[in-house]
Amino acid sequence: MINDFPMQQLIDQDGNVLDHERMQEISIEKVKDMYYFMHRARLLDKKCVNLQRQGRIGTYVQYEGQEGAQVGSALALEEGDWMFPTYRDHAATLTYGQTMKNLLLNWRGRIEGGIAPEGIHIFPPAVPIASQLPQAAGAALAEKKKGTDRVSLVYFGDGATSEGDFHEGLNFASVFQTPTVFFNQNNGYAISVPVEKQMNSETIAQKGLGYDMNCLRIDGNDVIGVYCAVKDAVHKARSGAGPTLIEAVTWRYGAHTTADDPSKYRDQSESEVRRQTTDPLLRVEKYLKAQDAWQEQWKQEIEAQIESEIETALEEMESYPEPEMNQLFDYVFETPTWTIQQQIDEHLAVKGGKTS
Amino acid sequence: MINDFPMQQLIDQDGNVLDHERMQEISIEKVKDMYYFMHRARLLDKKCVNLQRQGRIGTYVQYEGQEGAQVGSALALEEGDWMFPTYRDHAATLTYGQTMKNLLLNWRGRIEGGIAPEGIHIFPPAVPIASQLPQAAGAALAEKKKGTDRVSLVYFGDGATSEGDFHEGLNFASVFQTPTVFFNQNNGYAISVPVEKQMNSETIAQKGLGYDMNCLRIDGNDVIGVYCAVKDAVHKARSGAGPTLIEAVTWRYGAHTTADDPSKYRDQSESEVRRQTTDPLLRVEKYLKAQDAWQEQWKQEIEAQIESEIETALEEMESYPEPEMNQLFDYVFETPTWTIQQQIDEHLAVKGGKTS
Amino acid sequence: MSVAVETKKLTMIQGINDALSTALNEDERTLILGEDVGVNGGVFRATEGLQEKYGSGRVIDTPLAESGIMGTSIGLAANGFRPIAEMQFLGFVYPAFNQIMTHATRLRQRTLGRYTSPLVIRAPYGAGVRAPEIHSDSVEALFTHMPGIKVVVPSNAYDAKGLLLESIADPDPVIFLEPMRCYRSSKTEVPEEKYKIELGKAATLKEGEDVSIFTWGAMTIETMKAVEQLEAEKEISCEVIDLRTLYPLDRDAIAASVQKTTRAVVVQEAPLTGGVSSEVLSVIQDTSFLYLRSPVKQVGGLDVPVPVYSLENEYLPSVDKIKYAVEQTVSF
Amino acid sequence: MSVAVETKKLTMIQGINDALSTALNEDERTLILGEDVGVNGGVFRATEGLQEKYGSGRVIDTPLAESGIMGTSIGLAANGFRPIAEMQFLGFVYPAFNQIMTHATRLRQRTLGRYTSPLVIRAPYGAGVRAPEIHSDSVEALFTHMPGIKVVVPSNAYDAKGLLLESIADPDPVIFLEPMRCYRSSKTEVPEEKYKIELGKAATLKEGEDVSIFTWGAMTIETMKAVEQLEAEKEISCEVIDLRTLYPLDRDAIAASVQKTTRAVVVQEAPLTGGVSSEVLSVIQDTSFLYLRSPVKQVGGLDVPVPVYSLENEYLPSVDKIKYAVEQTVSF
Ligand SMILES: Cc1ncc(C[n+]2csc(CCOP(=O)(O)OP(=O)(O)O)c2C)c(N)n1
Ligand SMILES: Cc1ncc(C[n+]2csc(CCOP(=O)(O)OP(=O)(O)O)c2C)c(N)n1
Ligand SMILES: [Mg+2]
Ligand SMILES: [Mg+2]
Repeated sequence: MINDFPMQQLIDQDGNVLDHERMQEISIEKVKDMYYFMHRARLLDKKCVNLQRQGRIGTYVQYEGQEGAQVGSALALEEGDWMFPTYRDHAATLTYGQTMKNLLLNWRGRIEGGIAPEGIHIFPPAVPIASQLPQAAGAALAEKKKGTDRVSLVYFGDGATSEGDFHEGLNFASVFQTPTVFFNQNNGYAISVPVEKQMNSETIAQKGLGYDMNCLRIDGNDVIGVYCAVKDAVHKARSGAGPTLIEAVTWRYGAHTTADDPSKYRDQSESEVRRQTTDPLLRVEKYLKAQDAWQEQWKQEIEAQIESEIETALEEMESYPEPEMNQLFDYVFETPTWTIQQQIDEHLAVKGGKTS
Repeated sequence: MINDFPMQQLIDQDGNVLDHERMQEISIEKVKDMYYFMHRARLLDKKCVNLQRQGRIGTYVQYEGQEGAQVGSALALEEGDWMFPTYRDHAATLTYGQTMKNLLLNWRGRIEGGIAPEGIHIFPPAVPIASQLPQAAGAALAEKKKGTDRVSLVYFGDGATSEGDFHEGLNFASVFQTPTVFFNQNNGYAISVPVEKQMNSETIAQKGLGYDMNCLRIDGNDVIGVYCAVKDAVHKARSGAGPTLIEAVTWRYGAHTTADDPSKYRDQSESEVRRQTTDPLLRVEKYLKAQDAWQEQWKQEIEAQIESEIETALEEMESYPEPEMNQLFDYVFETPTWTIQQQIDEHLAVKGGKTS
Repeated sequence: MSVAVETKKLTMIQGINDALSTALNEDERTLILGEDVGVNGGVFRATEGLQEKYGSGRVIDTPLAESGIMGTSIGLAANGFRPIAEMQFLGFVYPAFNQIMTHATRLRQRTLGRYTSPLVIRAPYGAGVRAPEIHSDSVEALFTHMPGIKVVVPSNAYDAKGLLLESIADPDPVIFLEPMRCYRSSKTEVPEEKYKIELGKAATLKEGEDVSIFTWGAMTIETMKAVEQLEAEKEISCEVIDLRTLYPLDRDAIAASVQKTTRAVVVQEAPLTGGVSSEVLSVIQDTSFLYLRSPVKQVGGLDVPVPVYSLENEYLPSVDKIKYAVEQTVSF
Repeated sequence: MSVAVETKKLTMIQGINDALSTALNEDERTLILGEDVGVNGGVFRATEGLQEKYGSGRVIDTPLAESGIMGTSIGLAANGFRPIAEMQFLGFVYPAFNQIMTHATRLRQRTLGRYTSPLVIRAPYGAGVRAPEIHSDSVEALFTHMPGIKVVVPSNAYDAKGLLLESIADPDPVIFLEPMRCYRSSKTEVPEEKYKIELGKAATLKEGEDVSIFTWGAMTIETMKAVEQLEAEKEISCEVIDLRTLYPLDRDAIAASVQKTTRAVVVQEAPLTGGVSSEVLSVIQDTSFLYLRSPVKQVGGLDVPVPVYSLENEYLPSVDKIKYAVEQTVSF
């Protein structure tokens, strides 16, 4: 089966172009954009790990290593499309328009952290694994019913493929031919469980066969390849050719979250090797160098710019006003029920020191 | 995809042998046994439909048309194996050792109806669709852990393939390589919903590909073919080669249940045509005739015997004592909690007319 | 001034069908999704004729997967539609529990109002119609304890139409539970035109002096029978209140009635422990402690799985049990 | 006669690990199934070292699918094993709801005892540890209303070990809820040897005269703090009872305490409406109506989805709220 689903690449890990024809579509500027977004995401990620260590944010979920998959796919969306991320997909949401400030607030346990700027359709990151898949089918079905050509793109991990909602989401999308791209990041692990224990199949892509769904397997660390594959899937979706399942093979370098100790279940030296070999940023750097389009100075410029962006966001986050109590009450229902109103009153009575 | 999963037959609908080699294994006696079990199940089914009309049993679930699939598969099991049926699989459970009396009691809303004779492992028929699949994986895993070569065989319909539990059951079985046969009866409909609206795929068998599981598609009305296919799958399971998914293509002639009106959603004349063409009993009759092994007298003999068996069972059912109240209370926990004990007391106080 | 309102006598299932048709007709965003809701018109005929009238794009037969139905409905609701998702029986809502509990009910809060899930979950429920196993669960309490969803239970056609139209108009999730025993047990006059009944308001089925009986759904039938006998045989004057909405409860109506009669009985069909009846007791305790002359008696189903149908009458609260409880309460 | 019992000071999570190891060691039929329970030893280290000791055939890393875990466990339990299924957090039990509600809890009744499901569901639960969304739900009430399963909540290492061993030995399903805040909040002396604590028995944390406070799990921490202050500042003598088992409740202990103190407060972490606290009220009403001098006050979480962590302290019942409720009750 694995032979039916070879890991497609446009650019190999040494930066060589494997599909010259397709690369015609991709300007150097576009590639530099991709690099920029990946670098931006990575610097933010590194910063967050530090912030967590310093106790300035809570438990944090790293994505370092997965920037190729997330940025490449996010860039294939257009305005008005819908994104359904998980807790690990901040490189994707950041690229699609979520603000750094909000991402940081997310790790401070703030509701604002899950809300994108007005007009950008990003669902709050799904925590119950795979639950976002049928929702993405529903949001796309809505677009189809409205007669637009907007699509939804939904992220999920290798572990998520085991949940019933993975299956139900794919089935609904295929039955209703919704314009949905199911974008799987196979990073090899669901917390400590390697993909070999998660499933008996060698690929995730082949799971699309059960639904007669377009399905393919790509190198998730080849940002250009990811971009093109998702672009194709999005195009299919827009033009009414239904959903696609994409398995993007990738790797997280770090722990599952800052609360996790990966040395319990794997040899972290593999991550070190991968940093030198399959890294998505390194690959673009090599490609650009091969094209004579790499300027160290440019890199330093964008780095400086990103770092100042991060600093600004950090300041905004740290000076952000404390949450208002009413966030708890005012958004359960459009109008609070008496039960809630009574609880507010009592809450305030106690807070106000009025104890009888 | 459908070409990868041709509908396998041993005997075609005219009774011609398509696989002579395989048929060597199958004695005429064995075929007559199959006919006997199918006929027995069918006569009981017809009787039940009448009993329901007469109000002597409650809502009833027909299986007429599916006897080939159910009997062929049930006969492939051996003592000590586990069967996980649905509400529609009474031809299978009857064949595997459930009593007619209990089946009738089942339709009188009696708990006894879901319990097989001591020593025969049949789970009570599953009503929540697909919920029995992970359980069948679990029971088989238990056998594997005990080091026996016993297997589990689980029944489910085409509609059931849409549930998350279908997916989770297959995934667990494939990951743990449990000795389980997933036996799907694709009868074309889930109540009113045709299989074309249930899924986007042309076959159910192909859904096994996502788990790298043995999978095949067979003519469910070819009882000999079903028997051989399930026998093979059971053999694989016993010898440690893991689970198999079998799609048996069949048809229910009647309504979904006696509470259903199929003319709402399909042209019932199709069932009439099928009775003359693809019927599982007719096919065996034709085969036996072609082998010069059909005796009308034999048929009449078994019919008489079955009818008297049904009459006896019916009498047993109708003279069966009314349910004891304690069935409600005594089997929630091994020892009733005080909450239940208090409710028993109050219940008896009220019943006893002691109103204060 | 009097306005002539056209009415027709409808069973509850007809009232529901009428409400659904009204909603589909009036607002293009209304959709119906579920198993067998289309061509078949639903296993109880709740959606009969609706697909024919409004098309298969709006009355949608889905695959057999409750989590898929709910998840898809949430996506549709967040993106501009007003889905009405049918669970074929309430006993089959469990596979959808995760979608309801972690998404439908939380989307407004998780996005401070950016996205909402204005959807209705409809489900036939309860025992007493000799249905197969698992078809007869009454688990309304699972939802009254779930923040972010309202729980509505009509007991007759008039209420069903008005409450369902209000539920569909509600900007937040509502679970609308339809007691199967009430589907065809009686007919009531139902206005042909559109009307709504506010959620959270109980209805007084009968006024009385000695004891308040709070109930809802199919138990209104048993309760009214018991009351008739109690009044005739024992001269106990009973007030009967159909709560209609279980979250939020009608606190004021409960308090007013108990404070008038000074005694209360709650009748629910669900297993006694942890049911909505305990919550009614809470409201009484909170609002009317000093008025109570005797402990509030709860009559409920047994703390056992709802059995197959040969035993369901033993399981269900009987007229006798209700009478027994009322007598105990009055003579305490 | 006195017997020297070897004890060690353990955190609750260590007590749980000890109980699991004891059970695996003692009975070959005991299995552990769950996400990350094997190599990783569980995200809270509850199963630390167990796979190494008992092998990957008995401490089993499963695919990420709660319904699959439960369904497989039911099949294993019916066929001779004693599975202990871990839900990584209680907020992720919802996908398994159908298997628990329609199968695990009903198998004995559906087969009149032929098949049973002697299994334990373990799950960390509750807010207050700054966990991500959905990780902090406390939905014990969903299970106390579910016939056929016992609900156990320890608050310290000693209870955890004894109750867990009893739960594993129980011939029926038990859901064993582990308040995350108690995992490492204190250490208690725990006998090294095996012992069991009967289910359905509450523990008196502190005797008192003026008011009984019933609580469980992490709320024992808040309650004890409140009580300390109340006794010091207001001279209110409080009796504190840790219910430990929520189904079945310890009716006798509840009644005895209320009848002694004549007043009661119930403190729960879950959203107030429809919680277990209303059920405690029911028991009090039923057993002790004439003893009560004031209405039973319930202190609970708000009727809102458990929020992300920046708001969780506002959500959770605070020491001040408990004090307020006790004072109101005493001064009624
Ligand atoms: C329904 C559910 N069960 C369990 C969890 C706990 N959990 C959080 S992340 C995770 C692993 C997810 O693995 P994968 O899908 O591969 O995504 P990744 O974390 O690798 O991005 C688990 C088990 C959860 N969030 N939701
Ligand atoms: C979880 C669940 N949802 C809905 C139902 C109601 N229901 C009973 S049978 C049925 C159709 C099943 O179709 P299929 O799986 O094809 O089996 P068949 O009845 O054709 O044998 C439905 C929807 C149910 N029993 N369980
Ligand atoms: Mg992963
Ligand atoms: Mg079918």
